[in-house]
Parts: sequence; C-alpha cells; structure tokens
Amino acid sequence: MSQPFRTEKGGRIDRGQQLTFTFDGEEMQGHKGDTLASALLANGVHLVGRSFKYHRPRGIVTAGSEEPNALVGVYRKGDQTPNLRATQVEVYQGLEAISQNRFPSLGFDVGAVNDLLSPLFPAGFYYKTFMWPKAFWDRVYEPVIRAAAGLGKPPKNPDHDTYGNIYAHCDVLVAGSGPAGLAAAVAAAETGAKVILCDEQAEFGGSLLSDENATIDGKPPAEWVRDTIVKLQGMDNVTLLSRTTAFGYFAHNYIALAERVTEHVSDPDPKLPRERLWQVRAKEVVIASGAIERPMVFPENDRPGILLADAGRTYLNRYGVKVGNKVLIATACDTAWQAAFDLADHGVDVVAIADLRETPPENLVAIAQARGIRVEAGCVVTGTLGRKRVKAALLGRLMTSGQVASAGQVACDAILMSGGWTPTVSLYSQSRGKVVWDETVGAYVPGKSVQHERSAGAAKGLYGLQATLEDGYAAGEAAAKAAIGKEAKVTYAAASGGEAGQGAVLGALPHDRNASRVKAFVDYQNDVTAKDIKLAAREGMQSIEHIKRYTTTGMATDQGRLSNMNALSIASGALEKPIVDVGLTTFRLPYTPTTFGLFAGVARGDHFDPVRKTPSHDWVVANGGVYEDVGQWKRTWYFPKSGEDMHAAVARECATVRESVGLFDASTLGKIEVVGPDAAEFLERMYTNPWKKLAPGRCRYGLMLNDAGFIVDDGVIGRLADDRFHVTTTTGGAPSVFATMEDYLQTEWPDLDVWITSTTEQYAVAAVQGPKAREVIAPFIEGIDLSADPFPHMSVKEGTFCGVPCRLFRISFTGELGFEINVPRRHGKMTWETLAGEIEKHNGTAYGTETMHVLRAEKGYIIVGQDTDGTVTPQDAGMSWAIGKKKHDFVGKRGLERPDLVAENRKQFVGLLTKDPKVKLEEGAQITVAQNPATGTPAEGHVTSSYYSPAMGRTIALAIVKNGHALHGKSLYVPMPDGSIEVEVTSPIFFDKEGARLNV
Amino acid sequence: MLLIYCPYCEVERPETEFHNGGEAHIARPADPSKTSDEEWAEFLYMRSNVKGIAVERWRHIHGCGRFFNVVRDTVSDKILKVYKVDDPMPDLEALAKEAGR
Amino acid sequence: MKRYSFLELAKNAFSAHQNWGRQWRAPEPKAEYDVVIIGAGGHGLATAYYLAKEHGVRNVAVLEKGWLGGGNTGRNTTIVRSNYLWEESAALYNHAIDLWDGLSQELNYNVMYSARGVMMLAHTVHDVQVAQRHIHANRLAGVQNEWLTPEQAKEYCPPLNISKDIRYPVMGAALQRVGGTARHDAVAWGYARGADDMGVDIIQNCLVTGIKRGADGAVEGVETAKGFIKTKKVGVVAAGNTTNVMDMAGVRMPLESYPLQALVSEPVKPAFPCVVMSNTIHAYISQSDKGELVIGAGTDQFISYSQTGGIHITNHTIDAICELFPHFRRMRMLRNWGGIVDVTPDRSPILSKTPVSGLYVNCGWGTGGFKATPGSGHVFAHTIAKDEPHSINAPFTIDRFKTGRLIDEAAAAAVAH
Amino acid sequence: MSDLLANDVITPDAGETPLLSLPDVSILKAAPMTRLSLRLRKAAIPAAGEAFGANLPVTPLGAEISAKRAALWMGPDEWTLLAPEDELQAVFDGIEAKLDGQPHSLTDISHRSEALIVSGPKASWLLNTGIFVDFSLEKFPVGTVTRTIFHKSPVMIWRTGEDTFVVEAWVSFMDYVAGILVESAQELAAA
Repeated sequence: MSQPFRTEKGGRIDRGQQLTFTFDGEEMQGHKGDTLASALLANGVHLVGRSFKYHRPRGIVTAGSEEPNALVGVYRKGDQTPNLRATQVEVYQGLEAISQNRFPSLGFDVGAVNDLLSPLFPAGFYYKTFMWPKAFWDRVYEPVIRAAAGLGKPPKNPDHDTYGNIYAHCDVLVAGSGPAGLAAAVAAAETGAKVILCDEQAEFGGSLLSDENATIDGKPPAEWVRDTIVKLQGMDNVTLLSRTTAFGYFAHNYIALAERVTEHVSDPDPKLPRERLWQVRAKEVVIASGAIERPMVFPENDRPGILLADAGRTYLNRYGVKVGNKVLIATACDTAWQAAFDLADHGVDVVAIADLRETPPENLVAIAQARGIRVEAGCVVTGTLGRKRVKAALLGRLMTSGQVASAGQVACDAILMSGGWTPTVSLYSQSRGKVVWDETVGAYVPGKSVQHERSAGAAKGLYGLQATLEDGYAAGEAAAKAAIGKEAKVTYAAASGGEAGQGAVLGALPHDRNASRVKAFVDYQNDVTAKDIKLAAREGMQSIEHIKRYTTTGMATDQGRLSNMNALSIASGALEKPIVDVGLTTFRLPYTPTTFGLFAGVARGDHFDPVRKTPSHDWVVANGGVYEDVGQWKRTWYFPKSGEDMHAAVARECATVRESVGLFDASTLGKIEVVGPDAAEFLERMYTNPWKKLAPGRCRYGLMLNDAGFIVDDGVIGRLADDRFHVTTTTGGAPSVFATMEDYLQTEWPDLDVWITSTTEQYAVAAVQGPKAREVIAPFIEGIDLSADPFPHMSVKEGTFCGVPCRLFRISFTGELGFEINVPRRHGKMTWETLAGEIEKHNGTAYGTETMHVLRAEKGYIIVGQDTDGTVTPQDAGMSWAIGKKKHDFVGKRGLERPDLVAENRKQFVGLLTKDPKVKLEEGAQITVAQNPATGTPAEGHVTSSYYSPAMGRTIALAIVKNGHALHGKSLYVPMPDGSIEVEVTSPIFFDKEGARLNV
Repeated sequence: MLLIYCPYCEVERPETEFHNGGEAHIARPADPSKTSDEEWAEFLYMRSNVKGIAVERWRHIHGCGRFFNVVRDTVSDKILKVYKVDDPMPDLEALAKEAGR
Repeated sequence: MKRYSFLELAKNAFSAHQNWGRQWRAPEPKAEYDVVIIGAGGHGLATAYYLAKEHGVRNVAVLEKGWLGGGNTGRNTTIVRSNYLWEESAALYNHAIDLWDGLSQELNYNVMYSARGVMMLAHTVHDVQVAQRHIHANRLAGVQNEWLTPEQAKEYCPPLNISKDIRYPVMGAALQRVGGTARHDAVAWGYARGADDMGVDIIQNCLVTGIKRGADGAVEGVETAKGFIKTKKVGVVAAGNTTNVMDMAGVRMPLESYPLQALVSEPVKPAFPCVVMSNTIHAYISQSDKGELVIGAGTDQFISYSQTGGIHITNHTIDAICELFPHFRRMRMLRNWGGIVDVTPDRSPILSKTPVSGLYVNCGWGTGGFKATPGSGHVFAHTIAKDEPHSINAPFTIDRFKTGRLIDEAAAAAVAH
Repeated sequence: MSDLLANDVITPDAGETPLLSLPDVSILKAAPMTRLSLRLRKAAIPAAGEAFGANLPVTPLGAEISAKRAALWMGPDEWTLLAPEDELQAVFDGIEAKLDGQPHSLTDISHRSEALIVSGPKASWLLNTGIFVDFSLEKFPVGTVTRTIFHKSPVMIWRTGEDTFVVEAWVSFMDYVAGILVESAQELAAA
C-alpha cells in the first residue's frame, strides 16, 4: 500500500522522486518536497507520539514549526536527535525516524495508565504530595517521575558534525517570506539597501505556497513567489536564506539566525557544517512572521486526526495529501471554510462544517451548499470518539441560554478546526517591545517599536492578501528609508482573492458533557486542560505567570505558541478579569528550539580556547615533558625520565638545580615595557616599592596591591635606562596588570609622560639556575661581563646570545645563582635548544613549574594566588620591606591603613615543619590550636604550599596562620580525617637563610 | 551584544571589543592619606548602580585601547551618548528627555 | 489551612478538585504593620514566614511590585549547596542546608529538594588546590564536601568527559552530596502559603515608591502604589533593585546589578544525574525533573536592569557545556532568560541592620542566592525581630567594606601564578 | 601581488607552504618584519614621521605607506611601524635620535606577533566567520587597519587590497587563529 492519502495531482512535491523512509522501523514512501509529517499523512499515519504527562495518543496538528505533538527522534550516523518536529523534518532517502515518550511501543504504551489516573494528577499535584516519608522524595518518587517525564531520548555519542558561524551586516533584515515578507524584501532591495531575507521553511513563500485560489498580478501565488525569488536572486544586494530561523532578537538590533545546512540531505558532504549561526547587525528589521491558527478547546480535542484547518489546507495544496477521507470542519472563522472547499474539490467527503457562529457569512454558506456540504451554524464540537484516530465527533447546538444541546454524532476520520488566528509576535516581543491588546483583531499585536524594527502583515494582525502585500511593501520602503535614506519607486503587486476571514473564538467552548470527566486540552504537549487553568485560578494564582508555572501551560517545546491565547482567555474568565488585566507571559528566545552545537560553533578541543605555547614546546614534547594548564598557557609541569613518577622527577630536578644547574622556561611570565620620562614616577605609584633611585642596569622585586590594600601581583622589574623599565608580572596576572596600569594611567594620571607596551610575546625567556649557571651561559653571551662584580645579583644588561640580541637578567627564584635570558621570540627555540644541549654537559636538567615551586618554597618566596588569596597584605606576607616607607602614596597605601588591615590577629605568612619529617601536609589543610578540634572550630589558618624538599631532606610547608609571625617555634595541629598532624611554626625561609648562594 | 561607538576609532564596534570599566567620574582622591575610612570605602565600593540613565566607562581594549565614557539607559541598554575621558559630563536630564524617559 | 497529602489529593479527585482553597489571599494593605518586607521573592517570603513562625510577629506585609516569586527566585538554576570556603559563609549556607532538609514537611509543600550532589570540577593544578582547601575548611566546619578523582567523578556523573584530550581535562572534583536542586517556584509558593496562613499579608502589584523617615531619622513607613503604609520596621529584600530601594532611605550601597542568563534544553529522558559546575570554564548544568537540561551562564560585563543578556555569553556557556559533555551538542535550547543579580565587592551577601534605625537589608547574593533562601530568611527574621543580628549573619554587615573585614569568596578562588 | 599595499614590507614567507590554497581563498604566512610600537604626544607626530620615512596617520584606522615603510594607526597616540626585518636597528635609532627630548615610547615588538595574508574573493567572508566587523568596501576600504577579536583571540586586520587582508595575532594565538580559519574555510571545498 503506497501513500493512499496522496492526491492524484497537485502540490509542490516532486512526484518524480520517490523516497523511502522509516517510521518506528516501518518502511514508507514519500516524495522530495515532503516533510516527515506530510509523508506520514500521505501514508495514512496520524498517530505519531504520546503526550508528556498522560501519555495520550497524539497526532499531527499543524504544518509548521509550532507543532506541539508530532515530535520525533531522527537517527543519523548511529545516534539520534530527539524532539524534532515532523512538520519541519524534510524527507530524504533513508530517513529513519522514531516516535518518542512511549514504552514499549507507540501503539501500546504502559505510560498511558497515567491517563486513567489523571483525576489524581491535576495541575500542581506534585506540590501537594510525595512528601512522606521524607527520604522517599529523591530516592523513590523523583526517579519515577523523571523516568516518566522527558520526551525523546538524549543523544548518546559525541557529535562529530561541525557548525559554522558568520557575522553579517545589513540595512534591512526581513524575517519571514510570506506575502508581507516578500513584498518588504522587494521594496527594500529596490532602493539598493543591503537586504537579508530569511525563512524557516525549505521554500520561500509562506502561506502563498498553499493558496491555490488567489492570484497575484494575475498569476497563481506560488508562481508569483517563484518570479519574485528569481528577481531577488539576481540582485547583488540581497541575501536569501531559506531553512533559516530568526530565533533571537537582542539589544542594538542584533539578530541571531539558525541556518540548517545539511539536515535535509541524505548524505551530506562532511565538509559542510550541519548548521550555521548568522549573527546579524541590521539597521532595520521587518518582522513578517505571519500568524498561526488557534486550536479550539473542546473535549477530546487532542485525538490523532484532529488538525488545524489551515494545516489541512496546506497538506492538501502544498503537499498533495488528504488528511482524511471524511473530514469534519469545526470553526469559528471564515478561513476554515476555504479548507473545506479545497478538500471537497479534491474529492474528499467533507461531512459537515460546524460553525460556532449563529450566522456564518452567506456567501460561504452558498459556496458550501453548491458543493453539497452540510452546514451546521451555531454548532460546536462537544467531544470526539476514537482512541488512536478520531472516528466520530459529537456535535452540540448552542442555545440562546448559553447551554448546549446535543446535536448528534457525526462519523469522520479527521477534524479540521479553527478558532481564528494569532499573530506571531515572538520576535517583536524579544526586541523588548510591548504587545498591546487589539480588540478588533482579538489578539495581542505589536505596540510601539523599541528597537529599529517594524512588523508587517499578519504578524501585526493585518489579514487579507492585498492588504498584507501592501503593508509589506510599505514596511520594506520605510525600513530602507530609515536605514539608508533612499526611496525607490516600487510597483506594488495586485492580488485578487485571499480575503481576510472574519470570526474567532478564544478559550474553552461550552459543551453538554460532565465537566469533571472530560478533558479539553489547551496545551497539548504538556497535557494542560481548561480545568487545570481554572484550578490554578481557584488556588489563588492570579498572575498569568503563576498560572503558567503552576499548570505548565505554554512551557512545552512550542513555548505556548498554540496555547497562550486560549489559556489567557480561560484564566480571564476564571479570574473574572478582562484579558488585558491577566497579563501576558514574555516571549523568550529562541523562537524555536535551537541546537547547542550552533552556539558552540568551532569552539571545541584546541579551538575551545587558544592553546598558548612557548618556543620550547617541541623540545619539551620530544623530551617527555608533562604539561599543566595555566590560564591559556601550556607550561611544563615536570620532566619525568623513564620510570619516574612526578615525585621522583621533581626530587631529581630540585637536587640537580641545587647541585649543578637547571633550565626553566619562563616565557609565559607577563612582560611590560614601561617607557617615558615619567616611567619611574609611574612605577612609584603602581608598586609598593621605591623606583626612582634604582640605577639603570639594576633590578628590584616589585609588589603590586589593589587600592583595597591586598596583594594582587608581583615580579622583578629591571631598569634598562632612565626612561625605560622592563616589568615582569605573574603568568596569570599579565592581562589584568596591564589593564590596571592603563586604567590608572589614562584616567587618573593622564599628565604623566609614560606609555606601556606589552612585550610578553616579544621575548622568550630561558632561566638558567644553579651553581653552574654562569658556566652554562658564558660560551654564548657576548657584550656582558658575567662576573659577580660588574654583574651582581639583581642586575640586567643588554648583550647578545649566540649573536642574537638579548636582555640578560641576573635574578633568581630558586635561591641559586641564576640568569634569565630574554631573546626575541623567534630565537627562543634556538636559545632553549642551545642551552638544553649545554646543561647536559654539566649534568644539569630541564625543570618544570613544580620544581620551580619547590625551590622557591625552600627560600620562602611567595606565589601570588597560591600563598596569597586576595586577602593578604604585604605585612601579612612578611614583606613590609617591600614598601617604600617614604612614599606619600601608592596604589593600596590608603587601603592598608583601614582598621581591619592593621588589626591584631591577622593571618600571617609562616613556614611549617611537621614533627615527622616524612609526613607531607596537604595543601589547603586547615590549622588549629587544638589537636582534635570540635567541629565548627574556627581555623587558625591553612597550608598554602607543601612539598618534599630534597635540599632539606624532609617535607616543608608554607602557611598563613593567625598571628603567625609571633608563633615561630610554637606547635599547632593540622587535623586530618585519619588523625591530627603536629606542626611547628617556623620562618618561611628554610634554605640558605643568608642568601649566600645568590651572591656568587 | 551591544554596539558601541568608539569616539577615538570613530566606528561602531561590538561589545566584545570593549571592556566595561564601571561607573564613570569616580576620581581617586587626590590625597588618599587625608581621606576617612568612610570616604575611602565610598571611593572603593559604593556605586550608584543607576536604574535608568547611567554614566559608565568603557575601554576599547581590543581596538585603540582608550577609555571613554558612555551614557546608557540601564533599563533599555540604549546608548544615549559617548564622550571622551577629558570631555565634561553631559546634561543627563536633557539626554533623558531626548530619549523619552 | 487545608493540609496537603496524597489522601487529600485522592479525596479531592472525587470532587473534581473543585474544593481546593486559595494558597494565599490577595489582601488590600492595612494602614499599619509591625514589619514591612519589600520584595516577595523567596528570601522576602521566607523572612515573613519565620517572623511569624519563630518570633510571633504576624502583623507583617510583604510588598511586591510584580508577582510573588517573579524575580530571581523564578529565574535561577535552583542549585543548592553549602561548600563555601570561609567559615562565615559556610555557616550561613549550611544553616540553609539544614533547613532545606525537611522544608517540604515544614511547609507542607513539596519543594522537591533533591540531594543529587553538586560536583565542582577542577581543571588545573590551581583548581585542585582551591578545591582541596575548600574540602579541608568544610570538614573542620562540619560541612560535607569530598574529593573525587576523575574516574570517581565519571562514575558519579557518567556523561562527564574525562578524556585527557579535551582543552581543559578534568583533574578531579569536589562533591557535596547533600547539595542538589529544589523546585524554585515551590519554594516561593510554599513560604507564601505558610506565611499567609499565619496572617502575613502578601500584597502583589504594589510598587514601593518611598521610605518615610522621621525627624530622628528612624523609619516611619513606606509610600506605595496602594498608598502610605505605616511601620517602624522595613526589611529590604529587593535583590537587583536594592540600590534603588535603599536610595529611598538615603543609604548608599556597595552593589552593582548585572544581567545573569540561564537556559534550558528541550526535555529528554534522564541524561544527567547530578549538578556539575565548572568555575574555570564557566558553566553549570543539571537536569530538571521535567527532563530539561538546566544550564547557568555568566553575567554580562555591564550593569543592566534589562533582564536580557548578550548571545556571546550564551555561546560561551554552551561551548563549555559541549566541551564537557560533547554528546549534548545535538540537544537544543528551548528557552533562555535573564535575571538581575546584585553583586557586592566581595561576592558575599549583606544581611544587616543599616545606619537608619528600623531599616534592614538583605541583598548582595549575586549569582547564588537561591540556595540560601531558608537560611537567609531565618536569620534575617531574627535580625528584624530582635533588632540585632543572629550570630550566623553577624559578619555580613555593610560596615565590613569600611573596615576591610571582607568575606571574600571571589578572592579565595584567585587565579594563581 | 604587485597591486597590494606595502608589498615590499608584507611578503609571503618563502619557506612556508600555504596554510590554505582554495580557488576562492588562500592563506599564506607572512615573512618576519620589523614592528615597532610608537607612542607620543601630538607635537611629535611630524618629526616621528620624518624620522621613520612614512607619515604617522592621524585618521583613525588609517595607514600611511611609502617605500619599505608602513605606519599604522592603532590609537590616537599609538602607531605600529612596519619595515623590512633587517632595518630594525636603523629605524629604531633614527627615530630615537630625532625624538630626543620629546616624550615618547618606542618599543620593539617585531617578534610579538605573526601575520597571515588572507586573500581571494572569499577572504572577507572567511574573516567574518570569526570577526564582527563590516568588511564591505564602503565601511572598510583598502588601507583600513584595526585591532579586533577573532573568536576568542585578539587580532589586527589590515586590508591591503580589495580581496587581501593581513591578519596579525600574538604568536601564541596564531595556531588558534590559523587553525580556525583553515577549518572554517573547509566548506568552500565542499562539492
């Protein structure tokens, strides 16, 4: 049996191209141009899913992106994408789709028991129960609820598709390509404005593609669409984007579009991105998002086979599919009558038109009668029969009393309903405009523009083909004029037919059934009924936001596009307040669900965040170095030799540096060149230390505070000339130190003649540290006398290394004789490899950050950010010596004088030695006075750094401890889960206290 | 993402090129040693946090690097005026009126 | 108040749920109250609840400019945890945890507190040090928190990508098992229902336009959209709008209000068992009972009351989530929204008396106020009722910004090297 | 590339194979060159230009070019000066000598960044996959130079021809920038 519900002819599908696809494993045929929904309907399949809460059988309701029921999973490359709307999934050869939220099968779903139990599950029931016994919530109830909830199954495997991004600018962005959007695009494009036209559907044209009755400029609408698109394609200033949803409207006219590039293709080229994010800055936006039809809220309005009338017409005219053989039309609006006529003209048995209105327009009635269609005026559907497919409808007659009298039953296999139309104001609302209630339209329509946008056509409640077209042209002209100040003479196309329909209804319809027994759905997917909304109102939920949250109406994956207006109307009735006083929930982005990968784009793996490497990288990799991430930088952590673990490698590296020599890559440290006549004055203000008297050729350790008085950075600063300093910062602090300096310089002291330039990446830095450091570098250095007298500790000179210019610092972060060789970065690899070769000859070693940390800890040097944490002052750190006592001001000086910063009992920087020299403290461990402190005892401080020290032959630790400077020699405790560790407070300097090894 | 006009580059650029520098016109006291603890806390921490027409600093960190001032409505995020650091603060009431607030 | 229970639910099923009463009233304001709370979010409602419950102060009004629970309470990612570093913070948040446990029963309203565990990832050596410091400090303070290796983290949260090949590999995690999530709306509604039942008037759509102070400077009442209300005690619990409300009383605040975004995916079957947070790559994620992945983003860089944020913030949040959970790239964002968070310079709240007699303020919760709701309300009620702070909130003064005694949770996570 | 600006300063690195070579866009690494950052007050602008051999542009985002010299506007008091690699010392010394006594800062940043030459009809499209700048010729005419952001990396963009751009980034960011450019261009090679 192949496509029994396909019409003989017509529609926009390519009947020449037959495609095979599967749904829940069953093979079916469709055509190119079909959506999964139209192809399923062509095969007579209406039942496609189960609802969220009651697991009721559900069918396709719409033909667009607002579809609440027909959510499917699509398999591709062995994994599935859940919750795709069958109305948007394009059929391709081999498409594999599955239904969701059912077990074991769509036809028989055990979850459907919920439907029977539904009297127990009114809105918000879970707030009232599942509280006893207490421990059962997250162990019993919640897991059961979770398993029942959710819709599709999440993808299981990493997504290997790529996602593109493009930033674009245009004068006029037109969102939507129905009559208003196309007209707007043409009008704007004619002025020469740069136009982007996007539409969420595969084909441009919107509602025009399913209208076979009207004409534009004497042509069928679809033909006019084709000609118009051809014309736009020929214009350089126009970009046409189909399958592209404008999903987000952000501040300053920034609009995000999601373009689906390959999802409709059977076997896409892997070079193509699956989707592409367009981030568009538009001078003006025309929102031509149209309107969607509203369901009618009658009992059992959710059975498969019950669709919106316009969807029925679209399936017929655009896809060549009959939604049924015996179709009932239930409406309160003229437009549904056209669906009836079109169906009848295609040979479908339209069993009746049940119009809510007492007197539907005579001309329509006449046309119906001419086709032999039974017309029931003042008639309402009061219920439906059929489990997995509607098989009959109950009709009721509206009495003048307001009561409903039964008007019998009518057999049918589909019902097309229309409660009227709701303008799609999502994008307008996202632009932060406030919608206003328009009584004549019977809907919320866009109010004043807040950003540079205007809505056109049905999106603002304007209906009728001619009017919509005209409004579109006018909007396009106005937008172009506002954007580029130009006008063009545009000939408006003239339409005939496609008149605006009259009539609408909001809210729950009256019926003669037992109100407590029947369900009339407002939000299909979330199973919210009219009763639920009334219950919420009864329970005191007055704001529509409360009602929404309490009942979950409007919170399904269609974000209330189908349900909001009916829900508002029911709430309005229940609260006895006019609809405008009930409020309106805010439309949030995205307009339709949008793939995470689209937002993530190229950011994954090494492109998630820049991987910053130093010139030693290749050598380090070749020599087995292990990296650690420090900010975006890769820094070598340690260099294990074969068989060594980290502990062994670090112990060896430490010992080697102290015994002979080590080589360390210090390139990542921040470097700032401070130049100008006021350079010394500027540093005087930025750092705690004095700088004016530092002689060129000498260096000094600099300590930087914030104006609150706490340590934020440190580094060695060398004076190269009277007006030129080479400042170093911590690796992580480099950007913020630079920014802070610029801030003070530009906004506090613009009068200073000094400028700063980042030179972090201008230089590669190799640190050679250890007793043999001088011997190691001597063969390569020219122009600098390396002996101690002309070049003592804390000096800097310019010379050459292997013939390339270098800035040579004699400084040490290890306590050993040390040099830091700064060479222009491109020479960094040569420099590193030369030195690595040379240290081999001296039995030296390359070492990483861990060894650097141990060596400096042996010397009691702080690491900002590890031994300090943003709450430590120079005094706390035992670094009062770094403060220029005669300075009147520097950043942080006033902050340091605040009461709490000079109070007793501040935590101070100390050394700790465990009683047992083999026991290594854990970094971060807390310190107490009591050996076994009671829970809740305030800590005296914490261990900031802790290592095994080869030089000391034991473990050492650094800590900040309350009043620590006064506690040297005293015992404290570090309570651990497996017992308390006794420690002695000491000076933080463990090794070579006199610094003899530095001055050689 | 805001679109911000840089008065030095004389172009509009996306917000990601800029770094917000907080409330404008908070000068570091000329002689901090003469300030009280209250005054210093005011300088460090107290902020107008205006709901409405606010004046703030931005730095074109990934552009010309300059700081400048922006008058922005913090409710709508509309930018009403941009001016250089050494220009005087504009008449906020007039700007607010112009913006229809 | 009609007690909620399964039996009651079953009973009401027979009457088609026609007989449920209001959860709270919609009263008009009285001329005078003993205490007026400004702001009917979770914190404000909890304050009113505990004022009535613990201190017998029942002549209380909670004024709300919009709808109750409609600010950050209804917009946050519902994470509950207490593993903060400083003793002061840990005590405050742990007080809240103690109250979370049993809150559903206390309020007779299922707030769905689910101790599914909050896991905070460490991606760098520095992260590991910071996490370990937290764990040790928490152990001493009696706050549950433990260290997991990457493999243990993966076992606890199977979707986690612990490959060494990702940009910032997971080096371990701190897990607080009592941490988890709760249902945000239910917290506001449960407190509202409980407070209302004890006589508290919750007055919605009632914008406060002024705070009246007498000749002695003390509070005398508040001007509102519904007229003047006399009171000697005003508690300001207005989150992002605190600066503006405090301005009405002439009190400057060390606060800035930033947009904070969050988002959810479409609902899917259970895919994520706990809460995972990563400060280093800026993302946090959990899955709601409904099946939506709930994802928190960062703040925008500028002050704004727009309740919207930039897409670049969302992009960075989602790329971080997808780096940690690469199979979520095919999931889809259903809804994105923004709140206004009030941030203090030390990222800790202010729960305090003010220089104005009779004026109390509870603010500065930044991005993490939801978890504190019960504890915050509890100690703030104490502060208002006794005119002196509870020992737990005593350190959270405004004065600390003058003296320098900050409770700096942000600094404690400072970037190293 | 004879029609391009400053083609005696910006040259493809002879030793490097193209990073990308597609009909519509190619990416070449540029050879090393001298780069100096010059900062000064207004009064010193003419003298500095004279010493350098190309005027310092005062139009925002502008560039001034003469033989083997290019001066790029980076900010109101900041210029990047480009010259052939081997002329570093001469240029540096010349400017220092001329500006002696006038407040200024001249700093060698030759090695701080690397440059790519991105050219072809799809060059601006490719840049727009990661950069939010309007590269239409009206908004970004040939000669325009600016710093901006490419995804998560700071970059400098200089349009040296209708379809040719110089893309500079700090060296440690270059793998990231070049890597994403090459990845994003792949779709141009799709069938």
